[in-house]
Amino acid sequence: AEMGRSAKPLRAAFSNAGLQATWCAQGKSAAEYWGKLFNVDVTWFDGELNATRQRGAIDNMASQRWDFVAIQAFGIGTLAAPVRKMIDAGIPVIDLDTLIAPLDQLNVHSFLAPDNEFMGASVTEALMQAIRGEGTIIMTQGALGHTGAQGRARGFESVVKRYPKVEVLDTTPGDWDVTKVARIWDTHLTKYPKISAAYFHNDDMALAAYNVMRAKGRTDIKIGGCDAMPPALQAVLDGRMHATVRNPSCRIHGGAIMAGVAAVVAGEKTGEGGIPKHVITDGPVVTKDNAHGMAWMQKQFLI
Amino acid sequence: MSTPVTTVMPDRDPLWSRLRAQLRNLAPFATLIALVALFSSLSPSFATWGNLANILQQVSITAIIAVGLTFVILCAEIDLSVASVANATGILLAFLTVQDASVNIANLPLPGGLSIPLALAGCLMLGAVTAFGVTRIGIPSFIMTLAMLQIGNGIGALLVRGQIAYTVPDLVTTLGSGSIGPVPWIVVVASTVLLTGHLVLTYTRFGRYVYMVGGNREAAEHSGVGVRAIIGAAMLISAACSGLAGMLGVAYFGSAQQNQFDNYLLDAISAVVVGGTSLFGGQGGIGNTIIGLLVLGVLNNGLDHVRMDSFLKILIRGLVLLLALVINVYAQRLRSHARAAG
Amino acid sequence: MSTPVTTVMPDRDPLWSRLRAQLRNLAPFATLIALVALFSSLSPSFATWGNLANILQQVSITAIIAVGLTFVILCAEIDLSVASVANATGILLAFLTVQDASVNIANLPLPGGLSIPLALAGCLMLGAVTAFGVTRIGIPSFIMTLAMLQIGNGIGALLVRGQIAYTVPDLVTTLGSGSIGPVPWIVVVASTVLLTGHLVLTYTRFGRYVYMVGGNREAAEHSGVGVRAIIGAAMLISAACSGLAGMLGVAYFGSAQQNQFDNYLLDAISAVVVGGTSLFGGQGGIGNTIIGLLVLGVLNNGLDHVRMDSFLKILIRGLVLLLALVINVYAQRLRSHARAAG
Amino acid sequence: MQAEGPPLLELRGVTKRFAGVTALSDIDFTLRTGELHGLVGENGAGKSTLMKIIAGMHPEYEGEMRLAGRPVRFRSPRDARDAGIGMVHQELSIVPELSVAENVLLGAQPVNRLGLVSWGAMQRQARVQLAALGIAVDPTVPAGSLPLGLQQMVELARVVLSGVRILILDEPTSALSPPEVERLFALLDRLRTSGTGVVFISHFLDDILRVSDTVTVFRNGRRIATAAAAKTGKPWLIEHMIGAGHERLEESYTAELALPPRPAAPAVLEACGLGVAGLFDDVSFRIHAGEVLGLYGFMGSGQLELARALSGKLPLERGTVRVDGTPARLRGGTPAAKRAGIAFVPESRRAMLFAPEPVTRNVTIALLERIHRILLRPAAERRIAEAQVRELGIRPARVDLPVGALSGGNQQKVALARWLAHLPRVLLLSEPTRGMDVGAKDDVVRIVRGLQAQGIAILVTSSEPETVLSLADRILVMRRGRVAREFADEPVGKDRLLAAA
Ligand SMILES: Nc1ncnc2c1ncn2[C@@H]1O[C@H](COP(=O)(O)OP(=O)(O)OP(=O)(O)O)[C@@H](O)[C@H]1O
Ligand SMILES: Nc1ncnc2c1ncn2[C@@H]1O[C@H](COP(=O)(O)OP(=O)(O)OP(=O)(O)O)[C@@H](O)[C@H]1O
Ligand SMILES: [Mg+2]
Ligand SMILES: [Mg+2]
Repeated sequence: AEMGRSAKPLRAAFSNAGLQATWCAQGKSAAEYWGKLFNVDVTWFDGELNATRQRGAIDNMASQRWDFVAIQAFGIGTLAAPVRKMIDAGIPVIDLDTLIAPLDQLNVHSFLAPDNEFMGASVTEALMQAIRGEGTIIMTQGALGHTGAQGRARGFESVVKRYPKVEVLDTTPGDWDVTKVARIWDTHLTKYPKISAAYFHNDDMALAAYNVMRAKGRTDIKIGGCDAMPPALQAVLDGRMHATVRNPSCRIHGGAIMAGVAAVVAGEKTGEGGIPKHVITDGPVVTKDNAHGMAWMQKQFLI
Repeated sequence: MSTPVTTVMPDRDPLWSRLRAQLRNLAPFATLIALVALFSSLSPSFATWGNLANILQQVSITAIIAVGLTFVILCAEIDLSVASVANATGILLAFLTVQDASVNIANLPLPGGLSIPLALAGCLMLGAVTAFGVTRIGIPSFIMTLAMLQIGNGIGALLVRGQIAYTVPDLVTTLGSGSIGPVPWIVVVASTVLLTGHLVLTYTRFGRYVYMVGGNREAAEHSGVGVRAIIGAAMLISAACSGLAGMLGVAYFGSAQQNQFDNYLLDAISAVVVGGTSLFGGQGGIGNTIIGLLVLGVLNNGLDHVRMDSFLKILIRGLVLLLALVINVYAQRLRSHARAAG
Repeated sequence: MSTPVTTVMPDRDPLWSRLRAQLRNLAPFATLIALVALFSSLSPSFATWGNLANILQQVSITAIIAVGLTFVILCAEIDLSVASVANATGILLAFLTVQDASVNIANLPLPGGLSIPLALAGCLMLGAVTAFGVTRIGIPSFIMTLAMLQIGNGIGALLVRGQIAYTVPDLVTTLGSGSIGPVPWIVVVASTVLLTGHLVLTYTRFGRYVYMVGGNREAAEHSGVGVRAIIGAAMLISAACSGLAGMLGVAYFGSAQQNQFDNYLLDAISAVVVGGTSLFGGQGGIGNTIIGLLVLGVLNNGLDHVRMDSFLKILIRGLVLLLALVINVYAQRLRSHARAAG
Repeated sequence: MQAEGPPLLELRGVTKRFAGVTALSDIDFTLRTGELHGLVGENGAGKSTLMKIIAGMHPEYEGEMRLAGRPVRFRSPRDARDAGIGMVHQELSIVPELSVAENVLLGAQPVNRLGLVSWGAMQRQARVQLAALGIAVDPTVPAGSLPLGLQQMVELARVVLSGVRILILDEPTSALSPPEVERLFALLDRLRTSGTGVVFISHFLDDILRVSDTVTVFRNGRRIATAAAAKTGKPWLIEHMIGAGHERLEESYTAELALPPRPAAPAVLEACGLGVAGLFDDVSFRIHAGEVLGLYGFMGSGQLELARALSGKLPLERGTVRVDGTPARLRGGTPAAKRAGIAFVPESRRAMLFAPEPVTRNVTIALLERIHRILLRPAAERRIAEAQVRELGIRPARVDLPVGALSGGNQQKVALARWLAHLPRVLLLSEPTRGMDVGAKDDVVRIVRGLQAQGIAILVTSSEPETVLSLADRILVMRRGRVAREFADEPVGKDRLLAAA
């Protein structure tokens, strides 16, 4: 369908898991940036990394009129009722990053999300190359209930399986909590004299663990992360991290603006002939080679 | 014995002195009115029927938890485990219900609605442990329920194992997320619980004992009131209310998962104390809790209707809470002055 | 004067009765020994020097917060805002420091170490608000600090705006994450704070006043102790300790972000009460807090060393906490029996 | 004794109002150097309030205060202490968790050159101060572990020997044993010679007359009279305290009275071999219908704990209790005791009343289940409360007033009313007249006589001989947790009781 700036100003409501998370905060900036270009006025409903608060916010969102809506759920399934109400009212709802509810249960306009399994696999693969397929590795998972974490863990395992000389030492979850990660890594470093590589389900945890490693003089561990936010790019550039993979916040949030404008202005349909029900928005693995370019693209809210 | 030289006199000015005596209750009410007026003037979408329904629905779960907590706080105890018990009960209910094939939990589905009484029994058991610890072992409720908070979280985690369960028995689904006409069932349930709590506290012997135990534990004991039984019962009521809230909450949110209810702890405590029930026991009641619930409900909801820096909202919520507390304290002081002068 | 006729006989067996009198302190100590024995037998990597350093380092931040909290709890008050104040202070410090270009915060970098005194002033200001609310307005500390918890979170959110800041002044970086020889600086700082806290509580008039205020507020008042000043000072000390912990924590974890310190509230309270300091004030001290810190530190760390279902760990931690509390209560009861019989 | 020293403290026109209640109006009061000034008055007359003003606890008042000629106005207790004024309060103020030494030096812990608390000096100093009062206790034990009487002595040691120029003692002797009182008086005598001005408040008029140089009488917040103690006497004091109607009261203060012969009534309460480790042991007695048994002993002799144990508050370790021949299972606490027909009125008002609640609720709390098993019946409650208020002459006669707003004597009556509306089989009265003025004491005597006539068994425990003597038909004396002697059907006086204790 034809795309472009909307002639009349559109009102859109956005909500993501919680602005405490850098990834979400960057998404907000991207949505607002692209919204301005496309003449969309974005109203934000913060999920506060809290299922109840986000539900309250989405209830309030659903009691108002919007041209379109984009939501990343903090707790899967918790937002289904008010989202259904908006869909029934004919508002295009774009689902970001995490399922609001299983796709067959909720008729969202489109689901824009990266493939977590792919992200987990590709970074793990990069780590395997770095240690030449031999040695020991630790995975520090996100919260076990998080679908993203579950996907990344699956990707990790699918790759590790192919390297028989690599031993997985530990997969204790860090729950996205940097204080817990620091504690777990204290123990890992004491318990395991030789760790070749470590894969973290996000960069924040990776950087927190790096701090512990540096304090204990164990900077030889190859670190892989996920998200590729600017501080992680910096870490990749100066060698603290080996690799990370871009979870393209700007692409997802900016994409939601474009999908919404197309739906409202050009009447783009959902599914066949229009926007696919499920759009995979993967980003690349980031190493020293492409980190600079990645940083530039993020500054332009492109990825 | 001496001859009766005195006669029993009625109050001199019943209306005015009654009003003054109600100051403690009026202050939160005034806060509520002020907030409603403020948000109505700031946003056209706030003062609508649809949004009123929203607010009521949003405070329903907190309300059910807060009823139990009101009993506990009136006894001059505290229950920090309410949210955790709610969470564990909701998860237990889902654990005992047949789940969709996509859900990957080694659960124990039971036929029919059998999971409902079992989940309730589960939360009552947690309540009984708390009651035992507080009244028999003599652990202060603050730390006993702190431990129970972690135990509740542990049970929830162990059952749901990081997964999300979606299905609960139909009855619970209806009560948690259905409506009768325009009125959500959950609002009906919450109102019923609030009303029952009020009736019990105001019109039953047990309710009177709750106030007396909170007002002066030693005096209650010396009057032959079974203080430990009353406190234990309050703890059980609190667990039952939390359990009910947890079950309905799972239906309301459409899912059962770990840590889902975490912020209900602060919300419920805030509702009770903002409403003017004293943390030192013996003063307040469900009426106060209702006002407190509405103050917080309006505040949370209203801030979403106002265009405002998302990061500023958290601070503003804290400041309004503080303001409500300050007003409460001053109103109470005025009231006790009024009483001393009366 | 006449010869003394009212004589309380000195204890018959001083050693044994002294031991019994120390039961309250011995119980948490026994719990600690039991935990150490348990984990040592379960994992070879637990009882190593390296891991001892880990444990000490891991409890350091909690320890600094717990020192301030010990003052507050000894006064029979509570401070629920410690973690939030720590978080806000850490964020404020980073906000006032030059950040890396990759960090996208509209901050106000100050030259040199000027941000350190300013951040400290910030947390003291929060403490002053709490102290004012509790001692002047008369809001119970439980709800006053509940409101301050939210205000602290609000300030943190407003400053860091969802970003993560990484840089703090060099001095703080060194103290938070550097080492002198094999000893991490943060352990040195925490030990200094603990020692200072102990000395202040034991050997200064102010410290003794803290015990008096907590033990019998009226008696303290009658003896000319400025009760409100003491409570206010305890609140300020708590805020200062939290602020220090927040600043070092940011250096320790290498980042400043929202909600980073949330766990420290329950951890610090648990450490103080598990150590045997009474929530009703007047009993306990830094010695108890140290034991409490080690019990929790060993528990958290030890569970990491044991290969065990992650979901079960949460429950086990809760159960061990409850067990420690039960032992505490019984030990105390035994002790008061010993006292009554002595 | 003569007190002609220069004025140490002068109060002129002091008035104090509490939100509508005038507690003191236009008080003039002078304390001279080396004078021991006795202060008496009914409950609520304003004695403590005036002393609290002097000790800096009520900074808001009208009128002026001069210390050694210079006008002063204290903003806090600290100001008053700094000016050399010390006060022992009516309510015990000990910090139970802290050591005896620290309690003796509370708020004035000795410090060394570095400004740090010196524990050694503290213990030495505490020992000296305690020895001056004739007590030798280990200064390192927690003060809360001492018997009540010793705790009171610790508090006395703190204030009396802190080197103050003006010493205020507000009913300091109510928890002391007679030898302890004697030692206190001897000490006061020494202080007086060294120039300290002492104000001594007590409801024991004999004590007042014995030790004071000057006495002042308060009534309804006014100073009624001041005179040299030598020129007054007990009748004079009572007359000025009470005003009209004092003649009847004076009669009840006979020195020796004959206990009546034992009535041939059935035993209601039978206690056999009662014991709680460390408190009392091997206590057996019976109380018959319509009989008042007095249980006398010094503070800490175990009689108060015995009453608590009978009420179910303190678990009994040994022995059996029967009410009307049926064993009472006291393990279930106070509710079980209540079911067995035992009612208890403890010694402290704070421990029996719900201060912010109206009189009605305070009266009916113990009989709600008789009105209705589950529901409340406010109208019935009100009727019951009104009947009691009328019966006992509680003033003001309003059942909706918070009980905390009543004067002390009336509060005590409300506490009694609770059990009168629902007569138990056994009534345990612990220190029923402690801290009460002569008029209120007389009311209690008459209420107890009325109950006796209705055939219930009454146990009165007290450490005041007067209380037991004025109420009991038969007296048991306890010493160190055991029954030392029984007085029945024979003449008995204060001195014989004391000798037995
Ligand atoms: N803080 C207060 N607030 C209100 N009223 C008070 C307060 N303190 C005392 N009063 C009132 O002042 C009056 C005088 O009380 P005060 O304690 O001085 O009496 P008292 O002579 O010491 O009596 P007692 O012999 O019972 O100790 C009483 O009516 C009392 O209720
Ligand atoms: N704190 C208070 N608030 C309100 N009213 C009070 C307060 N204290 C005392 N009163 C009232 O002041 C009046 C005088 O009290 P006061 O203590 O002088 O009584 P009283 O005649 O001495 O009684 P009693 O002999 O029983 O002690 C009483 O009506 C009492 O109810
Ligand atoms: Mg009187
Ligand atoms: Mg008095």
